[in-house]
Amino acid sequence: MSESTLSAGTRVFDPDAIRADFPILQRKIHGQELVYLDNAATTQKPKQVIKSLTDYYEQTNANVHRGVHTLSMEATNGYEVARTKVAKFINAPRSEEVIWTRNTSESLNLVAATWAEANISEGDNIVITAMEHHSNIVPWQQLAFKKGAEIRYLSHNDDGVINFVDASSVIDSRTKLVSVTHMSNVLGTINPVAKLAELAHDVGAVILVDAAQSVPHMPVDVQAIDADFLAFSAHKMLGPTGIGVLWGRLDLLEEMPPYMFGGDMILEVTYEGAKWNDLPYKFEAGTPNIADAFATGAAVDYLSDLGMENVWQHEQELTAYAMEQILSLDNVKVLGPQDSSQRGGVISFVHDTIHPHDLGTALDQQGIAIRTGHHCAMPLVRSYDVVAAARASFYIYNTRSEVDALVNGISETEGYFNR
Amino acid sequence: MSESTLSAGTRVFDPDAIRADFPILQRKIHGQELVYLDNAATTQKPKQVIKSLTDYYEQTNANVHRGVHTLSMEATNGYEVARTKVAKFINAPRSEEVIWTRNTSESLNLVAATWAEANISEGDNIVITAMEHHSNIVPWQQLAFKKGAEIRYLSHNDDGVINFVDASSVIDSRTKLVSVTHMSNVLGTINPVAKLAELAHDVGAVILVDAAQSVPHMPVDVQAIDADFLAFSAHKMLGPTGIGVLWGRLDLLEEMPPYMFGGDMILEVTYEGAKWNDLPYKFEAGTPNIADAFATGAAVDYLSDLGMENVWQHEQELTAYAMEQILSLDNVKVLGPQDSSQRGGVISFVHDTIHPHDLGTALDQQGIAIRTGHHCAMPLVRSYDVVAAARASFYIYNTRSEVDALVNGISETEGYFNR
Amino acid sequence: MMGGMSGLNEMDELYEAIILDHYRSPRNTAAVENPDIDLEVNNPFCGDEFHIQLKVDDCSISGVSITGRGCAISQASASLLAELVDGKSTEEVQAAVDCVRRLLKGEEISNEEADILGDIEALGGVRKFPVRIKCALLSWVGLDDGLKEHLA
Amino acid sequence: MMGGMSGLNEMDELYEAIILDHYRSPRNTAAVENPDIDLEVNNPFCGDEFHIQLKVDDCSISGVSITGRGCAISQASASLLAELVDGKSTEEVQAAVDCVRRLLKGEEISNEEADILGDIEALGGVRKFPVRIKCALLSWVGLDDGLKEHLA
Ligand SMILES: Cc1ncc(COP(=O)(O)O)c(C=O)c1O
Ligand SMILES: Cc1ncc(COP(=O)(O)O)c(C=O)c1O
Repeated sequence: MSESTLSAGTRVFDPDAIRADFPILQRKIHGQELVYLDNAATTQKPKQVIKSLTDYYEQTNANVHRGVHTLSMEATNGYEVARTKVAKFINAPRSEEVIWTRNTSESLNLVAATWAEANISEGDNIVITAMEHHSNIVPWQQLAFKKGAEIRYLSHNDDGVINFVDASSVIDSRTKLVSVTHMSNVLGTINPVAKLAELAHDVGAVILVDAAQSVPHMPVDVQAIDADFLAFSAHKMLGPTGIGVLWGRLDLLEEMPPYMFGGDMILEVTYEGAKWNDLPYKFEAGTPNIADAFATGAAVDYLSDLGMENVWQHEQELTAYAMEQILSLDNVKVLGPQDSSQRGGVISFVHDTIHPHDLGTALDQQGIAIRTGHHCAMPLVRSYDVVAAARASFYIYNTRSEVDALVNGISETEGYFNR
Repeated sequence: MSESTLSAGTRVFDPDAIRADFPILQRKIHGQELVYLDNAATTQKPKQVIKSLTDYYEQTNANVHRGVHTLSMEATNGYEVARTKVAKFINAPRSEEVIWTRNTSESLNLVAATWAEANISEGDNIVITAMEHHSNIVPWQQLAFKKGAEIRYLSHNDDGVINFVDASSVIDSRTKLVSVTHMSNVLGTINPVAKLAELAHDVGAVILVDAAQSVPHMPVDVQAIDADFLAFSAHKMLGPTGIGVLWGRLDLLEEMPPYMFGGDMILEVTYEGAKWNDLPYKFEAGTPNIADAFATGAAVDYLSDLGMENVWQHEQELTAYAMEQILSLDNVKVLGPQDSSQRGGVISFVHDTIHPHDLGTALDQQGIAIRTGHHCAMPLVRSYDVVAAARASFYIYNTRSEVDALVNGISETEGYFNR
Repeated sequence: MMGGMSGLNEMDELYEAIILDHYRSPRNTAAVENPDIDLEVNNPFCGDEFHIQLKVDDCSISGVSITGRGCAISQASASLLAELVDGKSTEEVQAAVDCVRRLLKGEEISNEEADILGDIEALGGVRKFPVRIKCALLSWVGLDDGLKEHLA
Repeated sequence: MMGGMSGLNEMDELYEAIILDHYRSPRNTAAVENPDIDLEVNNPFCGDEFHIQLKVDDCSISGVSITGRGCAISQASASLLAELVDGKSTEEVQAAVDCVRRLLKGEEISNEEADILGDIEALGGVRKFPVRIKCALLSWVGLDDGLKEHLA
C-alpha cells in the first residue's frame, strides 16, 4: 500500500495504527461500527491530545503569566511552547504573531473589529468569494453596512473554481481587504490564495485567508502564500473545541487597537486609563484557554509527526477514490470541481429523489455520520438551486472501506425509500 | 469536626474525601507536598471534571446544532444540558439567558460592546467600585472615552467596605450602568449587590455583577439579588479553562445586537444581509467550546452535590482561622476587612520587610503556591500605597494544616532573609 | 462490509407507509384564490420551505393549499395538515395544532384527540428522532401563527 | 508539618550574600545634580520601579544615582549597576549591559568579561528562577535605553 511507505513526517503513515489512536472509533452507532465522515465540521481526537488535557489538569494546572509559583511557571511555559509549535506549523516568522482565539469565527471577528474598523472607510470595498462560510461573510457585511463600504464577491465557474478573468476588475484601487477561504467547506475547492494575495497587494489591499479547512489538511506556509492574516480552529485539526488561532503580520498586529479589554492584555491601569501589553497578549484578555492551548500543541505534534505532505496525499487518494465511487451512482450529483485533484477531502452531493435530511437519518441508522444542510454557506448552496446538500468529509483515519460503506449506505437508502 | 456533619448538598462535606478527588494534590513541588493557595486565580479540577472531558472526546465528540447523526445529536443535547445546569445553579429563570463565553472578561466585554454600546451616550455615567478587577474597569473606561460618558467610582472605607453614604450621590439620574464585583479578588470584601441593584434600579440603571469570585464560593441567586447581568468563569469553580458565562435578563438580551458574527448565531444569510438566530445562539458565533461546556456541567454537579451553603461555610471557617493566624504574625498587614465574617476566602497581605515577590519565591520552595503582584487590580493595590501584595486564597480542598504551613512558611522566610 | 439494511428497519416508525404516501402524493396543493392567509414558512437549517394559503369564511376553513419543498417528514406533515384543516372550524384547527405539539413532545393525548388526528398520529414516530421534530412541526407552527394573526 | 527550611537552601544561589548585602545597603542612591539622563523604569506586574539619574561627561559617566523599590533581586541588581557604571565610559557600560544580558540568558561569558562584572556575576543565580530574570534586568535595560537615547 503506497500510503504506508510515505514518510516526510517522523512516523510512517499507517492508517491502522492511526485508527488505533482514536478511542471514539470503537463506538457503535445503532449497533454498527462508526463511520465518521463529518470531519469538515469537527475532527475526532487522538488519545495523545486527550491525554495532554488530562496531564495538564492532573499535573500542571495554574493561571499563567504573573505567577512566581512552580505550577504557574510551568503553565506559562507550556502555554507559550504551544504557541511556538503553532507558529512553526504555519511557518510564521515570529511566535508573537500567533494569537489564541476561541475559533476561526472569533479570529475573523477580531480582524473586523480592529484592523478593518480602523482601516475601512466609506466608499472602500471588501472582496470575498461567493463560496465563503457565514463566518467570513457576515462580519464584513456588518462592517460594510456600518462604514458605508461595499462587499464584492469573486465569482466562480459552475465547477466551483474562481473566475480570474473577473477577479482583476473586482479587486480595484478602493479594495482594502480581500478575505477568502483557502478551501471551501462545501465545494472542496482549493483556492489559489497566493495569486489572490498578489492581486490584493498590487492594489495595496490586505489579504486574510480563512484557513479553517486548509491548515488541518495540507502544508500551509503563511510566508509562501504571502498572507497578511490567517485564521483557523484547533477542533478541525485533531485539537480541542474552544480554541482557535489568528495569525497576523507583526506590523499589522502592532498597529491594531485591542479587541477585548481586561486581565493579561493590560500593562498598567490607573483610575483614569490604561496601557496595553505587548503582542500577543494585547489580544488575549482575561484568563486564556490554557489547557486547550496545551492540547493544540499536542495536535500539532501529532500532525507534524505524520507529516502534512502525507496527510494531504492520503486525503487526495481517498478523495479521488470517493469521487469515482460516488459519481458512479446514478441519482447523485456532486457539487464543486469534478476533477478531484482540484479539491480537498470534502464532497457535497445531492440525490435526485432523497432529501439530504432523510439521507442523513438513514445513513446514521447504518452508523455513517455525514452532515446535511446548508453547511453555513447558505448563499452558495442556494446558488446551486438546492436548499440543502449532504456532505462527506475525510481525515487521516478514514479508509477506502469507509467510502465503500458510504456508497453502499446510499444504495441501501434508495432501496428503503423505493420499497 | 463540624464540617463533616453539614449536608445541604447530597454529599457529606468531608475534606479528606474531597482532596482525594483532586489528582494534582498528589504533586510534589521542590520535594514538598503541594499547598495550593492560588484559588482566586484558578482552582484545581476534580477527577470527575477531568473525566467528563475524556468521556466527551472518547465517546461523543461532534459539532452541535445542525447534525442529524447520532454523535451530533448527543453533543448538542449534552451541550444544552450543561447550560441548563448552570441556569439552575444561579437560579436563572430560563436557560436561554445563559450565554457561553470564554471567561468573565469576555462576558464583560460582550455587554460593553452590545448593550452599553447601544444604550450609553454622551453625558451618561457608568458607576463601578474602586476595587474592581481590570476586566471590570477597562472595558468601561474605553467605552466612556469613545462615547463621552463618565466613569464614576464608588469609594470604600479603609477596611475595604463600600461607603454607602457616598453611593447615593454617585449613582444619579444620568447613571446607565452600575457594574460591581460581588467579591473583591484582592480585599475579599463581599459587596451588598442587592442593595446596589436597588440604588441602580431606582434611577433606571442596569446592574451588572462581576461574580467571578462569588459564584464559585457561595450560593448566588440572580433573582434574589435582582441582577440584570452576571458574569463568571468556569476555571475558578472547578471547571476547565476557556469557558465562562454571561447571564442576562431575557428582555435585555433580546434587544441587544449580536457581539460576533458567524456560524451558529445566524438564521439566514443572503449575499446582501443576514438574520440572527434566537437566544442564546445569537451570542454564540462559530463552533462553541462544546467539551468545556460538558466539563462545566460536571463542575456544577460537583459543587451542587456538596451544597454551596457548605462550600461557603467551609471557606468562612477556614478564612476566620487563617485571618487569626496571619494577623498574629508581627510583620504582616492584611488588606481589606479585618472582620473575617465580612469577607470571602481571599487574604491579601504585605510584609514589612520582605517584598511579595521574594516571599512568593520562598514559599514556592516550600511547596506553597500563593499569588503575588497587583492581582489585576492595580489602582486598588496602589491606593494602599503598595505596588504589590501577596495573596492566599482558599477553596473546598484547603485545610487548617495548609494554613499552618503558610504561616510557618512566612516565618521560615523571615528567618532566611534575616540570616 | 460496514453498514447494512438491518439498521434501516428501525426507521419504519419514522417513515410509516402513510408518511411516505403523503410525501409522494401531497394533498391540497392547488393554489387558493384570494386567500385570507398567505404566508411562507421555512427552516433555513434544513432548507425546508412551505407556502401556505387559507381561505377563512366565518371562522371555518373553506380552502387550503400547502406547497413547498423539504424532507419526507416536513412534506408529509404539511400534506397531512392540509388534509386535516379543510372544512374545519378555526377552533378545531387550533385544537389539532395544540394536540400535534403535545404528541410530538411525547405527552399523552386522549382517545378523542387520537380520533381527530387519525392518520396524523403517524407523525408520532418522529419522537424517537428528536432532531426531526422541527421538520414535523414546521407547517403546523406556521399555520397556527397565521391563524392567530388573522383572528387577532 | 508541611513545608520546612530544607527547601529554602535551594534559594542560596538566588540570594547570595552579595545580593542580600546590596539589597540591604544599596549603593549610589544620592541624587545627581543636573543629570543628563533622568528616567523611570518599572515592571508593573511586580510593582518594581526605579529612578535612574546619570551625569555623562565626554562619553564617561561622572555621576549616578539609582533609587526605587522592588524585590531583593531588582534592588540588588540596581545597586550593582549603580556601583559598576560610576566612572566608566559609556562604551564600557554598554558592553557590561550586553554581558549581563547574556549571563542571564545562560550564555557563556569570557574570563575577561567575568573580571569586569566582578560581584555582578552573583546575578547569574537568577537563571534557575526564570520568572525572576525580569527583576534582575529591569534597571539594566532601562539604563541602556536611556544611554542609547542620550547618545543618539
Ligand atoms: C473579580 C474578578 N473579575 C474578573 C476576573 C477575570 O476573570 P477571567 O480572567 O476568567 O476573565 C477575575 C479573575 O481574576 C476576578 O477575580
Ligand atoms: C471555511 C470555514 N470557515 C470558517 C469556519 C468556522 O469555524 P468555527 O466554527 O470553528 O469558528 C468553518 C467551519 O465550519 C469553515 O469550514
